[in-house]
Parts: sequence; structure tokens; C-alpha cells
Amino acid sequence: MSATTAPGHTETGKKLLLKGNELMVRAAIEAGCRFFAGYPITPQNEVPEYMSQLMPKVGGTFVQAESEIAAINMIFGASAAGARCMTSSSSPGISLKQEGISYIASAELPCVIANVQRGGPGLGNIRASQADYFQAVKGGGHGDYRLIVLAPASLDELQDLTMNAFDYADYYRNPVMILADGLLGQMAEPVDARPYEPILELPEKDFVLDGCKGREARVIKTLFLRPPKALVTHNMRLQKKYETIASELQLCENVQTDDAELVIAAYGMTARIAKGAVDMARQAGMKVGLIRPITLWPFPGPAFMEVAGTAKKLLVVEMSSGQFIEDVKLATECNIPVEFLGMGGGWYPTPENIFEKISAIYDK
Amino acid sequence: MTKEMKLVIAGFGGQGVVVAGNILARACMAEGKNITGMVSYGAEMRGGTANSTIVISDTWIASPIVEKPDVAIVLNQPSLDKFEERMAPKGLIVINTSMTEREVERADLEVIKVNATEIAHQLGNVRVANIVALGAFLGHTHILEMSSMIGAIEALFSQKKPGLIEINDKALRAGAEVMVNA
Amino acid sequence: MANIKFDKERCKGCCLCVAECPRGNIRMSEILNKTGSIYAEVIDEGDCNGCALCCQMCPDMAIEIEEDEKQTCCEKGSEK
Amino acid sequence: MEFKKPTSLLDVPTHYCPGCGHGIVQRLVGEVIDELGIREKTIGTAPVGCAVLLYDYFDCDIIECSHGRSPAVATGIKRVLPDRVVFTYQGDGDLAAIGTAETIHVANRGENITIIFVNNAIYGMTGGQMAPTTITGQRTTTTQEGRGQNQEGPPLKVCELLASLDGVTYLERVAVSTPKDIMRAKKAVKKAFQNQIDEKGFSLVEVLSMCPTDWKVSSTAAVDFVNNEMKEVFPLGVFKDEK
Repeated sequence: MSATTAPGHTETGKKLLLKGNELMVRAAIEAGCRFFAGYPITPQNEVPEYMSQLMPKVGGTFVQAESEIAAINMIFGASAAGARCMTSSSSPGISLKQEGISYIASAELPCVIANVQRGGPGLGNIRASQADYFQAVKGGGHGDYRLIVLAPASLDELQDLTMNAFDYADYYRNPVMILADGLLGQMAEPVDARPYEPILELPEKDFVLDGCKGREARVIKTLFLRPPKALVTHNMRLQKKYETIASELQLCENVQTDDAELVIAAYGMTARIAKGAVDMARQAGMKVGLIRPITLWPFPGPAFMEVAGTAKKLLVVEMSSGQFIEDVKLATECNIPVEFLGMGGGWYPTPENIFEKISAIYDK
Repeated sequence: MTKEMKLVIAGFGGQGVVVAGNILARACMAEGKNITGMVSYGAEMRGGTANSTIVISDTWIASPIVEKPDVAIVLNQPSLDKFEERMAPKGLIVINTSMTEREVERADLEVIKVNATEIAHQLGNVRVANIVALGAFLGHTHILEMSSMIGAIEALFSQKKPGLIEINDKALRAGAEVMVNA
Repeated sequence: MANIKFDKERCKGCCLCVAECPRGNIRMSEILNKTGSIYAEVIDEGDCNGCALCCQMCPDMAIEIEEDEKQTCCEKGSEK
Repeated sequence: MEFKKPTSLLDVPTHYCPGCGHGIVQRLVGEVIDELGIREKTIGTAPVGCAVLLYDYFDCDIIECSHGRSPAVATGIKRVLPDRVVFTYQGDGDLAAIGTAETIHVANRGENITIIFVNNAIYGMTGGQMAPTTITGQRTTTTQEGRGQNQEGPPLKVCELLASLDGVTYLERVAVSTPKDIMRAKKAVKKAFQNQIDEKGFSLVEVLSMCPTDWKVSSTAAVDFVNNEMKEVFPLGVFKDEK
């Protein structure tokens, strides 16, 4: 499968000024992504646009699908055929892809799915949002499955996590979601273009359907009717895999949490904005820190438990109305008071907003 | 330069606010400054107000969002109406007097006036009014070296539209001249 | 004479072969096979000319004709 | 003459009901794969519907797809592996109802794949509800008074619909209700696969087929229904054959 997994061929070592969406495309292609199918939706339109420009240059395939549903199913096929592949969309489009994501998860096919979240429910708006948290980490499609969910907070990290996402997908044979938002997708900041290096020792793709020459015919399926317990057996094996992933892949960043009395919990762009508020609070003499999960699933529970043992209070900030906070409370087993600053979909906090909230609750 | 400068360039779609923002961002990048950039359009793709926002800083930047700009470069009347009231106290506003119909009303703002579209017209291409205004801003603040700006212009146009490098260079210098002479 | 073979365990008893045989040489059994179905069987092996219309029509691939060196190929089948 | 089961099919009985046409269609596809010698480079897609267990019968690589999405999945496979032979096998609900968009667009893109479309005018697996191809007046569990009484519209004619698309190379409607039709159907299926091998583009063969169980008739009456009723509504023939 060398034609489809050979990495590289984008310029590395240069300082880039690209929008997040464009950078994600560059990183994906650098990591060997050779098949992309997608459908336009704001604020992720630069992804298919840039893919359509870059893919032909590396001998890859870009398909503008007739629908999000078709796009995710093209990914299902391309992954089964052995390609490193990716699709992207924004919230309403991800809802449409849920069916296919469930099938891909059950069939244990590797792929990368980016959600550049916008406001919802419904058509919502086209600004940034984090309101698809539940959908991403709890499974928006049917059945017991898990996505590995990565939440970058800067373009530099977006570049790294996009590349790593392909490795996680191949290593665990599981779909990986990059949970970005409209802010991250639309902003530009300087990034050093780095070359792709695999971070894991990747297994042989012994599931690929490429014709049964010299081997037994293979089947990729998600229907388990016979024997009666076939589905249970399959699902238990999946759960075991999820347990392995949960024990091996928890990424989290702590910022000044060692002496912090108040720790902000936030992820993605919200965490970055909150970091500005941490700086402001420290300058005002308040001991405030930040804990930021980088993997939303698996959720870095132990890291949160640790903070719950040292801080007096947590403040959850999210661009949604109370989704992420549930995982924070679960992870800390309600051992610590949790305050909340949420923004209903489609609007973002500023460092000043968060600082104001910190000031209001710090001594209470 | 202050620790962090939040800047907006606003005008009609088609007045080149995105290009101006891009050039400014690249020049900052060349000088090793931290920057973030965003572009937003009105709901309609053409004819509404488009704006390009840039945060420039010597340290890391928490948020790329510019809610209260320290600097606004406004190229038309709707943008003046929209951003004057939103500006941070004592901010700097550069207005294109060729396309605005009134004076700046807020007393706390520092105002730079430049008839950018007329100057661009005299140079032979009204579409470089954006760069004239940018030149006026830089001629006043000197936050960047002219050579960084010219380098950014060359980098941006050299591949696809090399013919536009010269006129953009001229526009930049003409804008800066207005400030020297003011 | 053709070397026709009915796999009675594959047969589901749809009877399409019976209707199709130009010689009326196929009948359904009076007893059931292992799957509980009546099954098709040839009445007189000697009377089968190997036209294979029954094979064509059988949805279950339950009828096969083995090569018989003496038999010359009869592509179109039906000859009455 | 000799008549044997094709070797690209596994030697197992199928789960289809007595008199169901799927067994015939699958045999034809198997024979064609044998004759073209492409078993080891063929990847098939299984639909949702009665043919979902296709992989239990074909001895080649098969991927099972969600309802109606086979053409999209096949697109993904074919674009990654353009030198393999990719076919979808779909029923009328899969291809002409829930998967209409995928069908039209895979055809319009002119994907170099082969579609075998089995039209039996009813939803088989779920127990006999109206299909997009159920004919006017036909009674089903969801059109108890016959199709057309309740704004169901007339049956959808897939070949006629796709014939207007410039991206399409080959369209033919055949039947498996008589030995003569079956032999013609085989030729069409073979051509549809050969077109793909020759990189000619998108080919679809619509096969009118019997569903005695859900039509609630005998196997022989089902054959009569195809011959007398369905062929009237869905005329057999070549609808497009671009050289």
C-alpha cells in the first residue's frame, strides 16, 4: 500500500502563515493522507478547498461528495482499501456523518474526522462553538463505540495533533476526531512547518480489501447475527480495545496548577483564552491555574483528580451550556466545588470575561 | 509598542482588507512578532463590510478575537459607523476620507485622515487604497520597518501577480508620505 | 441422455424447474428433505437431453449437469 | 453440456426464500467473475436488504455498507485501488430510496464501477413494504389498497432516470424470470464488468426479479408477475451504451 501511505511531499522547515483549516490540510497530507472526501460547510470550507489543490500534487484523491453521508461512506471505502484518509465538516454536517462514523467504529477502520464546530442546534450560526462535545466524546451515532477525540488549542498543536491523529487511528484501528472550532479553523498564526514522523510503531494493515490474490477472501462487516452471541463477543472486544486506549492515551496540560487555589478547566480555544485570564489573575495576585485536556476521550481523569486534591475550587469554562462540566465532575468525583462559565453555542469568551468570573468567585 | 495591539482593517468587500491584513501580518511575522489574524465577512459575500483583524504582540496571544480594537483602519463609511463606537479608549483610527462622509465623533480617539482612494487613483489603480491607508498608519506609528512591509508585498504577489508589486510599493510609500507631510 | 444431478438438500421446493422443463421430466418429491422442504427430482434420467433450462431457472444452484463426452453441446436447449 | 456452480461462489445454500431471484442474480455475477478470471482482484459491496449476507456466498473480498451508501463506499475503494474490480449489489430500497443521492451522483461522476441493481418491486427483508419501484396498484403492507391511492406516486424508473446523465456509460434492464431472460441478463452483467476492466466508466444493470414471499404468491405466479406486470412498467432493454 505504499502509494497510499507514503508520507510527506509538502514543504517543511518553513515558517507558515495559514488559517487553521489550511494548516490541518497541510499536516494531513504531510502525514500521508491520500484520500479526502468532504462537503462544503462554513467555517471549514478551506479544508476541502485546500485539499482539492494539494491532493493532486501528491497523487492523492479529493472527492467533493454529494452529501456528508456520502463523504463519510467514501472514507469507509477508502479506509477499507488501505488509504490514510480523512473527512472534515462542521457541526450540522457531523450530525449527518454520525451513521457512517458508527459503522467505521464497529468495522474498526482507521480514519480522521475533523469537526470545526459552529453554533447549534439546528443551522445555528457560523461562529465558533464547543456544543458538539457530547456528540464527539459520548458517541453521536448508534451503539457502544468510542472515538479518540483530540482538542488542539493552537495552530502549532493543531499541526501536531493532525499528524498524530493518523497514527492513533492506524495504531488502534479506530476513527479519530479532531474537535476544533470555528476560531481555530479561521484564525491564522505563524507556525513552523514540521515534517511528519510517526509517533507509534504502526501495525500491518491486515484488514485491507484489495482483492484476495494469494490469500483467503476478507470481509468487513458490522452485522453480527450468528451465532446469537456474536455481537456481544464483538462488542466486548471493542470495549477491551477502548480500555487499552484509555489506559495508554491520556493527554493533558497543566498550567500553574501546583500552587493554584482556583483552577480553570477548559479545552481547545477556550483553554487558550482562559490562559490569558490566568495571566491576568496572577498579575492581580490570585493563585489561579489551568488544566486543559488535550484528549477529550480518553478523558484524563487522574490528572483532574490530582488537581482536585490540591486546589480549592474549579472553574469550568466552555463554549457550550454545560457539557464538558459533566466529565469534569465525573473525573473529580465531585470532591471539589465546580463553578461554571458557559457560553451557549456560537459565541466565545474573552480573557476579560473569564477574569471577571475569577474575581467574583476567588474568595467566595 | 504596547504589549498587545488589537487592530482591525475594515471596508467594503473588494477594497482589499484581507490582502492588507495579510501583508501586515506577514511583515510582523518577519520581524519576529507574535500575531494572530482572522477575517470576517458580512453575511453577504460582496458589498457588505468585510474586516480583517490582527492581534500583534511581543508575547503570546491568548485570543485572536478583536472586540475592542486599539487601532482601526476604516476604508468606508459603514466601517466607520461600525467600529468607531467599538474602539478601545484612546485608540487610533485611520480613516479614508475619500470614502467617509463625516468626522470622527469620539473625542478620545486619535485620528489620522488620508484620502487613500484619491491617492490610489492618482497612482493609477484605485484598488491600492488599502495599501495607502496601511502606509499612513505605519508612517504615523512606525511599529514596523518599511522594508518588512515591502518584503511582505513582494512575497505575497511574486508568484501570482508580480505586476502588482510596484504599484503596491508606491502606494505604501505614498501613504507614509502623507504622514510625513501632515 | 444427460448426466443431470439434483442436490435435494439445496432445493427449497420453489418448483420453477418443474414449470420450465420442456419435457415435463421434473417432479416434486412426496417426502421432505432435511430442511423440511419438498424437493425437485428428475422423473426419467434417460429422457433428459441436458438443455439446462432448469439449471438456469433454479435460484438455488441445486441442479448441475456433469460433462458427458457422448453428449454434444446444445446451447439453446429447447427442442421439442 | 456442462452446468456447474461458479467457483467464485462458496458452496453453501443461501438464506433466500424459495423462488427468490437473488440466487439467480448472484449465480450470474459469480459466473461472470469466473469467466473474466477476476475473483482475486474483485471487491464487492453488500447492501442492507435481503442481500446483506452476500459475503457468506461470494468467495472474494466484500465490504458490508450502511443502507444505500454502497456507491459512496465503492467510490472510496475504487479511487484508492483503481486497478481492482469493484461492484455494488443493491436492492430497490437501497439503491432507489435511501440511497438515491449516492446512486445519481456515482453515476454522474462516471465512477468506473459496476452496479447490479436487483429490482423486485418490494421491501423484502423488512417484510413486504412499498419500494420505490412498487408498481401502481400493487398491494404491499404499506399500500394496502394498492400503490397510487395515497400519493405514493408512480414507480421510480432507475434506468430511464440515469439515462439522462452524461457521466453514464452503460445501462441495461434485464430480468431473471425466464431462461431466455436469464441468459440475456448474464450477457449484460458480463458487459458491465468488462466495461470496468476496459476503463469505460459507469455501468449499471437493473435486474427485474421475483419475491414470491412478500408478493404473497407462488413461485410460478411470481414469475408470471415479472413477465406480465413488471415488464410492462419496466421495459427491458439497453438504455445507454456509450462506446
